[in-house]
Amino acid sequence: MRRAGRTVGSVIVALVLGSCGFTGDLSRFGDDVLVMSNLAEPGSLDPALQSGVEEQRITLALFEGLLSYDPKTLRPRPGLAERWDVSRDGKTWTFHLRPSTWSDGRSLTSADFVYAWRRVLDPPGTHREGSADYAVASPYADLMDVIVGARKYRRGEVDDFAAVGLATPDSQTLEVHLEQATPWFADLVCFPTFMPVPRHVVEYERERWTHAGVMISNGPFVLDERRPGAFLRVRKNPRYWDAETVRLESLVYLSTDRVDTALDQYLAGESDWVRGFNPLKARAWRADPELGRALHAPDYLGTYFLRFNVRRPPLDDVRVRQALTLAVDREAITRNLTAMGEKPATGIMPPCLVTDPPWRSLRGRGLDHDPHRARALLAAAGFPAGKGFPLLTYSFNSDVKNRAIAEAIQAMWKDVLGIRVELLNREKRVHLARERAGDYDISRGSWIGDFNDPVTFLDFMRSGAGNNRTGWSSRRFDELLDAARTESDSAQRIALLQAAEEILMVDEAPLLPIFHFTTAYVLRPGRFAGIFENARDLHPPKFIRRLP
Amino acid sequence: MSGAVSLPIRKSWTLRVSFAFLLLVGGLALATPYLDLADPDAQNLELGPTAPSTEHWFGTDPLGRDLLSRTLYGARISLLVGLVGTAVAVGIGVLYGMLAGWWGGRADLLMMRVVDLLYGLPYMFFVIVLMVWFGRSMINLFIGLGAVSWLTMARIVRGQVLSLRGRDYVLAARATGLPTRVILRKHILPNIAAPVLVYATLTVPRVMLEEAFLSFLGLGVQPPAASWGSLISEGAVLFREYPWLVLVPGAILSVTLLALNFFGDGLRDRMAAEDHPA
Amino acid sequence: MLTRLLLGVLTLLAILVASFFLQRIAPGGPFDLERDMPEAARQALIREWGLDRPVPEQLGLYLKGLCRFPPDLKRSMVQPDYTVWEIVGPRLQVSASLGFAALCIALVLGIPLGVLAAVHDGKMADRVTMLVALTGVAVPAFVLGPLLKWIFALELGWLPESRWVGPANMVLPAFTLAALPLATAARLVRSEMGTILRGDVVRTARSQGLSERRVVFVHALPGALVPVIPWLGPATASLVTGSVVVERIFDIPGLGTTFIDGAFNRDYTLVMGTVIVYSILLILMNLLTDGLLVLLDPRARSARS
Amino acid sequence: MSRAKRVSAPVLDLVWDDLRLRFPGQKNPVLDGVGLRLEAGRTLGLLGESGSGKSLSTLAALGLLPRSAIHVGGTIRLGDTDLLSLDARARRRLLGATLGAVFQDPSTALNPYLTVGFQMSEGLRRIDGIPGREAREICLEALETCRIREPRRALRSRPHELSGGEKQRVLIAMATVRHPDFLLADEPTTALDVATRGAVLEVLLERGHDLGMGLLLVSHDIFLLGECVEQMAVMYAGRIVESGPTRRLLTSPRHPYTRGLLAAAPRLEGPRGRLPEIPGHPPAVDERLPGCPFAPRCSLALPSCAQERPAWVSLGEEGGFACPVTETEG
Repeated sequence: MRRAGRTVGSVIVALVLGSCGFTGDLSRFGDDVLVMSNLAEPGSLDPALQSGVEEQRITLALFEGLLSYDPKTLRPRPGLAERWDVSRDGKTWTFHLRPSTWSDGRSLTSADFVYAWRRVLDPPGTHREGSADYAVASPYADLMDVIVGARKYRRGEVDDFAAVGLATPDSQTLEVHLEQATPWFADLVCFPTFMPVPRHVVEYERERWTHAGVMISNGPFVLDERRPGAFLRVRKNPRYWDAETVRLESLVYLSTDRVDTALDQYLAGESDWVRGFNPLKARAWRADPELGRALHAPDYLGTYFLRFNVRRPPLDDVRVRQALTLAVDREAITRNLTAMGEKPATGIMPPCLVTDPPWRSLRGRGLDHDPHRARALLAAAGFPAGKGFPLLTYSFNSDVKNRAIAEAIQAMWKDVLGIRVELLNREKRVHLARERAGDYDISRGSWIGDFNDPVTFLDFMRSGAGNNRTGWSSRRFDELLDAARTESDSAQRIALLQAAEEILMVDEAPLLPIFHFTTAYVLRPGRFAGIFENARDLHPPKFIRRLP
Repeated sequence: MSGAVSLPIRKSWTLRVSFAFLLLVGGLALATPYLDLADPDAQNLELGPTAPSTEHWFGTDPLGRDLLSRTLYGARISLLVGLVGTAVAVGIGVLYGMLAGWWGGRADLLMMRVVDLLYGLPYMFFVIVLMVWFGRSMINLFIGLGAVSWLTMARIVRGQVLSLRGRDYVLAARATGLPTRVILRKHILPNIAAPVLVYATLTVPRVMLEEAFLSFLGLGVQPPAASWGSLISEGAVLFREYPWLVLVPGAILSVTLLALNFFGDGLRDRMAAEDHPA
Repeated sequence: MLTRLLLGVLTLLAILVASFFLQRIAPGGPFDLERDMPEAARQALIREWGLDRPVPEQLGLYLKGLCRFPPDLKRSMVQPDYTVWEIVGPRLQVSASLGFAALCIALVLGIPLGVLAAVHDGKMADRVTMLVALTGVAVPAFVLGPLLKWIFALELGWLPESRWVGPANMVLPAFTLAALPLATAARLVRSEMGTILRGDVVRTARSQGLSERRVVFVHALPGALVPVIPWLGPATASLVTGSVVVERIFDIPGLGTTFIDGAFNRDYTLVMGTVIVYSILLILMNLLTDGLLVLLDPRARSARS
Repeated sequence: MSRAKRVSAPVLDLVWDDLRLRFPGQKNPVLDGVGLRLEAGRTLGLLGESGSGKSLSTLAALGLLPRSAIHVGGTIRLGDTDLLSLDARARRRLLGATLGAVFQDPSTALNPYLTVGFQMSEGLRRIDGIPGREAREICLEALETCRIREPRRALRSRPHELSGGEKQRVLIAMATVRHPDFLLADEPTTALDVATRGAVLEVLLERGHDLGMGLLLVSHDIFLLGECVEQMAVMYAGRIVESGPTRRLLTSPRHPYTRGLLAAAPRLEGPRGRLPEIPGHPPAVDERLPGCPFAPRCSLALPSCAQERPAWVSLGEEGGFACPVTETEG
């Protein structure tokens, strides 16, 4: 009787606990597990739909493209393509696939790539003969614009996919025709947007195809479990072509989106790797030897800047923009405020960008901190000592760092130029929508390189480009970029691009560069190998192993 | 919620102590601009965060700003939000409650049913939505917080009016044909002033708490201005590293809320005692 | 009861319409990104979601979807891998269990605290008890939460720091969340209990020679609980709001953060889904407490019959 | 079983001796020397206006005074036991078993959340340890003797399902279900409809008589008491001003206050018309004079009345009174 009662009791307890929605213990794959605070809930696991780094981190585990990143240098190395040829004019790339399979055993062919790329390019909402069963609105579809005919096709100006420069001579070969020689194309095909998707699952399961238990992928890991808002877990894919290189049994991505909570989780031993840091804590962490060793901050391929809305006076006056730029002591900001080893910026190009020949920084010859010149320029523009300068607003999206920087710059402008600006703390989507609509005076922005080439840091400021948002345009700037596009000599090309940067960041100054990013992260020292500091914060999980 | 319950405070010393404390806080808040304090927004990036010391009594934040000065200036904003938010709540609540009580009957039934229903809604969500979608201006803050705090006030006023309506002098005033507006203003309003005032003192801490709550979600006042709530929420994430950043303003906010609650409850108990002498 | 139900449905509808219009008036949309997506894709998404149509028409379509069985809450706009229900469902489980645990703590501790205070009316025990209870009113959750976490998780290491792995993860957040309703419950019970203990019912019971414990718990307590019941509805509402803070501090995959993040991300469908779930929950809770009151309070029952 | 034991025990009188009580914040005592004797098996009426202290005197015997009340002096004795010095436990043992009580307002005295049966049988079950079924029978019997119609239904019902008169009869049954030696009834009919008062009073007296209880009936109505009780005591401003056999008090009252009450009360027989009222009203506790508290309203008062506390004039079997003026009359 008593035993029966106890049984009933434990059943009830089990039922109650079962309905609480607990996630359960995450590490059920032994010791070779890496728990990472990913700091965001992934939007979609569909490679075509990705737009954020947190998704890319997961995609690098689940999928592999034609080429893949070297964990140290991030140079493209063979992925699904065991080798590739580039034609002499640099316009035709031929990828030779190795035999490989999806995680369900079905073999993966060049047709899978054509399907995946077509899915990215198909204008969403239209259904064309022979097109993918359902089209997606890929936020990075424009990366494919380098392929012949891709831009016209995705904009719906051409209906025939045959016009797009893709060919599959056989099931193991993919031929890509580019508009121009594009040296960074090898880099591009490592990007999620270019990764293959399993047509047999995608078309059958449609939007559900990324759910755990349904999803089929081709990377070193496969999706094991997914709890929105809590975590995502992948486990080793035994069918991966290079499975023996893969050492981790499983990877857990915690969705914890508040960096401070994630840091607490690290301190409590609940996570080993936090993909971010709160710079306000830097002093305290650095003061602690153990924590200081865990804190990394390599340079990152990105720049933090302010946009000036040049449609609005007095910001239409280049002298005002230059004065505002010159007045900001960017060293003080990076030294004391961001404090994670960021480099103060004079140009848009981050110093960690590798070019051949090396990029000549604008530092020392651009609009560096210079209060005297700033005051002189402002006076020349008709506002001596800031007199008569209208009250401008400085909008930024709510974030501790943005806020601290805004407050610092506000104070600097007041001290140096005697002008007042009003801070407008807006929630992210509002901030972005207003910025897009040109409804701002001064607005915080940033640009992260899509690939390792200077073009990515200049193209977005072309006249009328969607990400320009300042209303600024310069024929000369556009022409220089166009010239660089067709220039095949590397040194010449870099010279043209440097001239463009000078126009953008010195002569015209529609952007006020503050600093070049670093990516701060916290990694438990001495526990993992195969994680290297690099400029894009990309760490292919394939090469990570746990130290004994 | 706190409106319906009472505290064990019948001795008036708690009333006096809390009143003195509130007076002190209010006085300091008013006098802040005239005190010889560090500029609350003046950054000292080299200095960074320092623990409380003789130079900075409350310490400094990661931007090297003096926390004492920021706390005092924060008091101005927190109290302002609390008072104006309460004023909005009182305005809506008194009007609504008075009309419901005066009209009585079906209108009253309907209006009170509406209040009942609104009671059960996660009202703060609407404030959040308001602040997220329409910008976090002070005006929105006042309106939002006031709009969610009027329900209990309306109930109390309605009850009072309902009982006053039958009093002789009100009946007499009605008999002389005075317009409703005048009766409400001259005869009803002065008589409900006391309970309204008491409940208002209990609303202030709630509004302040709600503002702090919004600040925690990043929806409070605009930088560089800081309320206690935003100071606490900034400090809360730095708890391990720089504990004074949350402990100091947290303690001050808590004690002030406690004092306001004590004060309001004390007032109510005293009033109840006057209503029903033992 | 039927009119109450009808009123509940009407309220739900009003909330739906209001939230729908509010979020469409608000600036910013789900497809505004830091790095613009191609204009063609953007336009296509806007068309696909019908965001280019007049708002009333959008509302009509949405309501039509709701009338289906099972109701169609649509797909999340920002997390397109999932339907709204697939996101909200598991999170509702988490939030509901957390809220329920907090409510239990609030009642299980708050009621005895209130009783204790009332029994020792005016004495030290009363004051101490009520001061403890009052901290719940005066110490906001976002101060209490980190404090508890710091003490019990990081310093003492007794409890997990955050996340929602198992029952142990429930303890700190539930107590943090319970602080405010606990204080309120204690104050409600104390006040009502005080009145009852001075009243006739207790005098009769005492004149029977019953033990003080029996007088307090059998004769006084049921009456003292009466004001607690109608408070349960608003209390649930406050738990719901309070849980946003607690979910953030303890990194719990609950409904509150879903709502806030949804609002921030302009995930229209997700916000609507969350609003619907919350509203239904609260309306049900209010109906339930009404029913409970009628069931428990013989006076209310006789007033009705 | 236990009841049988108690019946055989010697029954003692309940005596209030010079009981004085004070409340904090008041300088004068609210009870200022109350002396009463409730003899076993007899009936005593306690007469007084509201605020005179008659309820407090009753509650003091039951140990149910407000917590703030301060015992200044005097005793309430049951035999040799001083009830006021008993600890809570010992006093509780007396309640219900030796002392029963019925209060004024039956509408609030019963617990609305519990069934009548539960409340009635609680003492039997919890204290006397009588099994539920048997306790129920005892309750049924008590309800029957208290003339409750359908006693079985009454046991099952909750208080709000009963009428006011029924409630008070239930309370009488409840107070006497454990056959106490004394029943203290504080204005048991005041809150009832005039129509039911008589019946309830009848039940009360009958029940008291049947069980051989000493009955203290507290009332402000001199004629009601006059019809029911053997002995009567008149209270004014915290003091007993006159006591004695009912007949004596009604026919030859000695204290001017008693006389005033008699004159002011409406009679069924006799001439209708405006009744002579006692002018003024009873003083608040702190307005009481050091001498006779009735002096300001007394037509016979001498200047010294206000200052000197009147001595108790004993009339032996005929009771006594406290008035120096009328002392000389007889």
